[in-house]
Amino acid sequence: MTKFVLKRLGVGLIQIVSLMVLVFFLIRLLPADPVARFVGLNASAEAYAQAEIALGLDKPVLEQFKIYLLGDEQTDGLIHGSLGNSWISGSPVLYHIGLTLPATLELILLSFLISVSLAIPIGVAGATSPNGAVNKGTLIYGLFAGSQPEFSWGTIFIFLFFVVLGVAPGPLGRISPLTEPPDPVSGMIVVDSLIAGRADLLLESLWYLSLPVLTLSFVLTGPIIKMVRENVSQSMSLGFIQYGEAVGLSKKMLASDSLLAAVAPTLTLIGILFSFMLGGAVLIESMFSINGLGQFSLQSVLAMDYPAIQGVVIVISSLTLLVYLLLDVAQALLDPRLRA
Amino acid sequence: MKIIPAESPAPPGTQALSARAWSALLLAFLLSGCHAPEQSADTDSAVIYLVEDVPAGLNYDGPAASLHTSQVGIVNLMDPLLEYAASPEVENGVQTSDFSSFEGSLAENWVYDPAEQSWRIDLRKGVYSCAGNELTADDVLYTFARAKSVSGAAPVGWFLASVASVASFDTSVFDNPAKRRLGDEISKLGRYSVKVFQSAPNPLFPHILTSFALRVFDSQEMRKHATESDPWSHQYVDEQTSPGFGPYCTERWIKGDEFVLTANPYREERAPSIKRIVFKRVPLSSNRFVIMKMGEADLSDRLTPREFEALAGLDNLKVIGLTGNETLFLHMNFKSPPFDNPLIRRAVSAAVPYDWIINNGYRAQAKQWLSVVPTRYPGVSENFQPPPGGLEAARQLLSQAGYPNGKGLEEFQENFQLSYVAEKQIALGPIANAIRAKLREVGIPVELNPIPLTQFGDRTLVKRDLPFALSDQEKPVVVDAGYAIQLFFASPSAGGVNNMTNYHNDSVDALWASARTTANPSARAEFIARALDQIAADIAWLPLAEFKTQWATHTELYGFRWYPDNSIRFSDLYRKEH
Amino acid sequence: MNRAMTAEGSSRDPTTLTRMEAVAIVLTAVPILCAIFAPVIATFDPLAVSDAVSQPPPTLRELPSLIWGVLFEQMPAPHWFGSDSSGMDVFSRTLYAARVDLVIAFSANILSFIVGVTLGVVCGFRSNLATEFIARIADLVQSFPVFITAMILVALAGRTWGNIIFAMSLLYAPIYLRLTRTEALKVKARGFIEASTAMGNRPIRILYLHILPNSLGPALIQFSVTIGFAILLTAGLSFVGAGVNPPTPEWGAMIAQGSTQLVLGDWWVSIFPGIAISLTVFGFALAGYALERRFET
Amino acid sequence: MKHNVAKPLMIKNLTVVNSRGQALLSDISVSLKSGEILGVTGPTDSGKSLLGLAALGQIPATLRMTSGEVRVLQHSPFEDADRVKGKLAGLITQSPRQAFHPMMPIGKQITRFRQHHTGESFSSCRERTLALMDLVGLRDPARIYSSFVHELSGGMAQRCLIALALSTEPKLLIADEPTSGLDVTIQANILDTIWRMTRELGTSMLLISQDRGVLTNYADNIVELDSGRQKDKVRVKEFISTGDKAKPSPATKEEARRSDSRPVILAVKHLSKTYSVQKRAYKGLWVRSTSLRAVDDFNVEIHEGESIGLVGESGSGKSTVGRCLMGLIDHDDGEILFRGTPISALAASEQRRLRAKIQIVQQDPTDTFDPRRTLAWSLGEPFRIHRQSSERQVNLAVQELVERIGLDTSPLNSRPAEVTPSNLQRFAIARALAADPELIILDEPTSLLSPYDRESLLQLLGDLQRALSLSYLFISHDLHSVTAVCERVVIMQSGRIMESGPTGSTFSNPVTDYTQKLVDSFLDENPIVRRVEQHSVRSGKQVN
Repeated sequence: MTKFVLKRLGVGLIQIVSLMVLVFFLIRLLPADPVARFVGLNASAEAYAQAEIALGLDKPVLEQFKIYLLGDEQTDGLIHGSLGNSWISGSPVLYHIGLTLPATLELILLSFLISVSLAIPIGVAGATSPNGAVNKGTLIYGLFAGSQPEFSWGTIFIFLFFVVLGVAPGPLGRISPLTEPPDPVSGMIVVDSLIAGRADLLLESLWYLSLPVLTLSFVLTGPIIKMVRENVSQSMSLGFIQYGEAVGLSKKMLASDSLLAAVAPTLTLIGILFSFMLGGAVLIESMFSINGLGQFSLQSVLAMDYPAIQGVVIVISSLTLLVYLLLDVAQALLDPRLRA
Repeated sequence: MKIIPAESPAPPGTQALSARAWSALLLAFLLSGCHAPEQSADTDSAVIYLVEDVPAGLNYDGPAASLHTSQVGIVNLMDPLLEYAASPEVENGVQTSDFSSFEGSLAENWVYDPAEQSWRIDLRKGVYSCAGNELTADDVLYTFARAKSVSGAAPVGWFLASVASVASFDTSVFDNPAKRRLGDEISKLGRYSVKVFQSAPNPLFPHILTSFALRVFDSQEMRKHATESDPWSHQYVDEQTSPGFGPYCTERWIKGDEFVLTANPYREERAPSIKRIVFKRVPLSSNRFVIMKMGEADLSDRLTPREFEALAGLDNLKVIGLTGNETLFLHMNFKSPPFDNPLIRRAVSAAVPYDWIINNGYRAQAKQWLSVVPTRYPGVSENFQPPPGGLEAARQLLSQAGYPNGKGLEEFQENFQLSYVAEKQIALGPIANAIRAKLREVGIPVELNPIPLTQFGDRTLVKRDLPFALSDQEKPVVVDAGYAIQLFFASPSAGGVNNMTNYHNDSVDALWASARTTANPSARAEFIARALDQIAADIAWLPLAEFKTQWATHTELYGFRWYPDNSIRFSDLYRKEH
Repeated sequence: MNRAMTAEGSSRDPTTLTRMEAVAIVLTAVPILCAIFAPVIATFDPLAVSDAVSQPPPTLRELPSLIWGVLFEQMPAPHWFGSDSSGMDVFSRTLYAARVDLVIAFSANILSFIVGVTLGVVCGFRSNLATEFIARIADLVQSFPVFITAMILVALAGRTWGNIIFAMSLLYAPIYLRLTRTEALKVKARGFIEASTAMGNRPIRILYLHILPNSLGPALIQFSVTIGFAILLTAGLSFVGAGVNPPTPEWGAMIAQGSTQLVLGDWWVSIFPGIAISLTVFGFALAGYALERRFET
Repeated sequence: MKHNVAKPLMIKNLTVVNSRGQALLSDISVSLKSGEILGVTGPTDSGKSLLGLAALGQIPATLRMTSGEVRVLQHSPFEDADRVKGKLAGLITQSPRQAFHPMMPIGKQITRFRQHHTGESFSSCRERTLALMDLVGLRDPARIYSSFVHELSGGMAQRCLIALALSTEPKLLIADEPTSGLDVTIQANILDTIWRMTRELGTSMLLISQDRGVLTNYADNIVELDSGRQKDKVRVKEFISTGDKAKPSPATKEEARRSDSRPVILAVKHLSKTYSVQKRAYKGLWVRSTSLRAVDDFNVEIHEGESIGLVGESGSGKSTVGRCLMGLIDHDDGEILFRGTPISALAASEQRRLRAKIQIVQQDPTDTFDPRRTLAWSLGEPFRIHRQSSERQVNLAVQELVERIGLDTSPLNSRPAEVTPSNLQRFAIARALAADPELIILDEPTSLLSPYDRESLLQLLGDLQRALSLSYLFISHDLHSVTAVCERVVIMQSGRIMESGPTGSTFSNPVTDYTQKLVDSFLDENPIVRRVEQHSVRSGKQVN
């Protein structure tokens, strides 16, 4: 088993390194002039040249790449784990990502937890229940929710629950901008308020996260239900289930056997969904003004902040690859055929 | 109370028991959270200020200097040498300034010696920084030396000094590093007085001292944070705070989230009435509107006209503001045909729907702008009048220019891309749509092209290649028509700086040159007035509207005063119960 | 388990449509028709500014008399879905927006389908260094976060239709490539390919005569589903301000513009395009699913 | 008196209908005495498997049982299913690998099965399972207990399934094509095991198979089904006598002697081929390859008009040889000469023209035609490639070819899916002839056909050989087909030639003991002495 994991780690590493190279050159291929960032009352030609030096863009591309990877006297490169400094704020990209990533993770993990715990039972019920209505209903919902734009439902929810009914908070972010957030340990307000033992903050952060999580979960439950329903119904028609039925195995045994067989494809879906959710986060964060990684990547892109853009793509893709790795290992644990 | 129980996992027998204990603990914990969050002790005097963004940097020579959201931090942390004198007039709840006379802020008195072309400045005594260091001449010298070192990413200090013709603050600093050290142009006369020499009799010197840049640093504190690779502590000012001799100090600053100022403990006289200000970053104006409507914040700005309108109606809120120097204009680049043809420029100015912009774009919270410099500035008259007759006049002008009904203008399709700042889509979007619709009606093939703020700034101020733009970005910080002319209309050869429309008119250059060199104020005013008339006639800019600089605030807050950088000095404010 | 044990497929003759297929056809046909006949149906020029700024749509009570008036008494049509902050008619813009979104989605998909399928078939048929490299690059591109990558490509390269289409086809081509490659590998192992080679057929002829037609199945099913995703992406990009330029009528941009006035009570500018995009994308997802069922049996 | 002794299985006028109302089984009445083995046979869609399922009360959901009654020892498998299914009646299916859960160790599944039905403790069930594994001839039960089904060979998996089915000592065992997926040598051994175990346990059995040899050698009585209708139950002896007449005329046997005088079409000298089997680990990036010597020093000479049989079990390399001769795979060393000239020396286009001279007929008829094209189009391919004639000429040529071979032309413009497997195989032969070849390599053409279709196909091959003086290389593991078609036979085992010679003498007195074992495990369809009657049946120790 460890040999499988080591090999899989090697593959993941190669992918991340090639990713870093691809990102660096992809951005520089695009026809955009980032030096424009330095604008001020006196942005004369000399100041423009000065800014170019400060950004290091006067050097040839290949040398920029060397600095990007290995760093030079002042700045350290990727090897030292630094993603360079953001051109807008001047502080390291990692600092910004550290500030914004927890917010996105908090939103995603919470929505993921809720949608998985809701969707799996519904999906299994959809596949196993005898009456057609439940079966058809879960299929239709799975298809419908799986293909919905988060931003249109987000606005509908804000209007309905906040403006009209007033049962939900306004789209003000993870917590009311006026309350003192708990001192950041994990960066996630829900977790930090637990650590800090502040029940009022915990309640408030959950209260403010209700609408964004509802929107993301609504969109997530769709594909999960559809996938679970398909896998379970497929695995119920597998040979060993039908044989088990013919030789009188109990309903409970058959159900657990088919679920075990249906787990593997469900795990792969979770991997795919993860990168799908990161994209969705950009939209939800901009709607509910959550200062997450999605918002930071949007600002960096609009402000043509190359180091920040590179940093964001590398962090997100590595996270995605990490999730794929964990899921592959989990699958191999479950299914001996993969351990060959 | 600690949430995670300290004892080791209970043996199986008591498993059931600990489960119940757990749930009881959790319940108690949640209930304790339900009481209303107690107010923090000193909110009675603390002001909660909702802003578009908290300062991205506090270094007026740094990358974020041009952002309005950073300037508000700088002006409250650092006091200038001089300030404009307050004028008794209060317009719609906001006090204005008498821009022709000054009052001392850090300076006690200041004397101009025309023979030497020098300014002797005596500093106020007993003024202490947040670090407890007393203000001395060394701090002023340090401030000018730092500006001259042009070591920052955007050397604004150097620029303003060069505009005010401070001796040897010229472009040579860029070509020759040796020129970057402070010479004898600023000399220390005594512990509390300095003398600054000018290379020409330039009246702008006192004006630039009031701006957000060239504010005096606490040199001792700055030197503590200097490093071998960053002698002028740019990193420290970009990241931590900007030590000066202002009324407030930085209590906490988390970029992109929160910025808290508290009153400077070492400041006895002129101590501010508001002790603590909490800047809260709420990027979307609709969210700021929601929080103000719920009454959970005291002050907010930069809302859309409809949001101000809606807030004005609420009982514990008031909307105050006046038309300061925020203007909207159409910029047509002389170097991008067909805008070099005056007939086209006049056709465009005839077709633009001014009334729609004022009534629907700004919901009457603005007035038509009939000059090329904010009319509030001294010596500025309403000398611009769009050709009467609206669309019909525009069509005639177009056919006179040889493009009946716009036929033949397709060739310039690329130049008819109307650009504007994408981040201001909510406010400028409708106006751009209206202009596009009306111009297309007469045959001018306009398309919209929102671009990010950075790209907009670069193409207007650096490359100057933006053919057609709708801009509300240009607010001349120095309240002087001459400064505005140098900034926007003088051609580069005549010392012009931005001139984004590549406007070139020899008579304007000549008038500006003589205005700059004359020592006689009335002659200077005469030259400037004639220059403004010529600029308006050439439609260097097509002025559209002067919109109000407004704030939505709690009814108990008073003392608001307008400054050219549109930032609030919280030391002006005070609370008054009803 | 031999054949009799597995449940016999629900055999129905292929011509009758199931209810699901009928709904799918309606939900996809309506937006396509709106896109084509927008000029005829629309009551206003989608880009015309008017003084009726932020007008709410007629209330339910007024509706019947209004319809009667418009149909029979030549009354000028009101803003059926209200008007936005520039005074532009939301109903007409929602119709014209269908044209924008569908054109971008279809062209991006057709481009990525062609590139993805050809590369997929070639990679499936030949397995040398080059094809292995292409397959690895496709895997890598797929590990990119789709939305953020599209945002970067479009925002930096310029927000023209062409760039949006190019960015999306770059992101969707690997999906088609992988699907077709696995299918081509399966077909290559089939008996009739070996028989055809034994007959002395040139490899290229086998490729386009036998392998290509038989590997198109999964890519065709995916086509409809990816159209839905493409519409979501286009609208998403415009929603965050990285998509089509205003004032082009586009669902995402309209929702974004409307959402800023939501708290002021103007709901109509966002809700109507929101409903339009939800139903359209659901229609394409349903069509994809129905196609898959039809292909299977 | 007889009726009160409970019958293990009693089915009375059973009718099962599909969703479109067609009767898959109509009015079937069958009964088993205790200890009896009833054979059920018939063509593929005759409904015999469905009968097995009905006995277990496991009618698929989409079908409906409109009439009839099923009793296993007086209990209906529908009403009190938990008493019958798995306890009174066991099941063995054709593909054992699909009957076991892929993610659970085999032993655990058997133990769990027995524990569920008997309620005994896990450990005692575990003991019983290990004992059973040994009984069914598995050599190292402990290792197999904790291994997974994909790690076992077909034969071992089937033995495990037998252990599972019999672990609850059922009174009735349904065996549905228990060995049709296995190799010949293992097939006989597994059937012996099943036969022996059921005798010891006194279990009666419903043995379902298409292979007449299996039934004639093991069943007491045999009933035939044809598209849902039942022919009367017949004792096995009568069944054998009726079978004799259908034997193919041994006409081709005499000319074996003068084969050497005819010119040599194809000579193969010291042919050998090594496969590097790549074990593709995760996502194809990590590759570990082990080499396997598929063909080792193979020599043969094929004369004009001669038909040679290439016999061996699966994995013996016989189909690799076929593919090397066709030029589909390039061989490592050795030479292939077509009428004296070595093929590899020719230019590519020349090689392709020559390739038309050697054609192939594949094993699976449903897989040998492009599913999207009509048969007429596929048959026209050789004409299009080699004679570049217009489409009209191609159609004419196809029409003429099919008529010349005497095939029914009506299925020509329908797709392969709409044509029966036996017809498809005939058109595959027609396609091979379209290139007007001199040698046809037949790779197990009959193994997937039903016995009835197999006989008529062999008949057709014989007629064509005589009419067109074709030479055949007939690759097969079915001795019956080989004896019917081939004059000479070459026996292969794991890549090497064990023995070769005239068909008759090689099979009647084989030289090597491998050939002897091959002949022994061949279940003759009309045996003189039935296998079960040879009491010398050795205990079924597992062979590989």
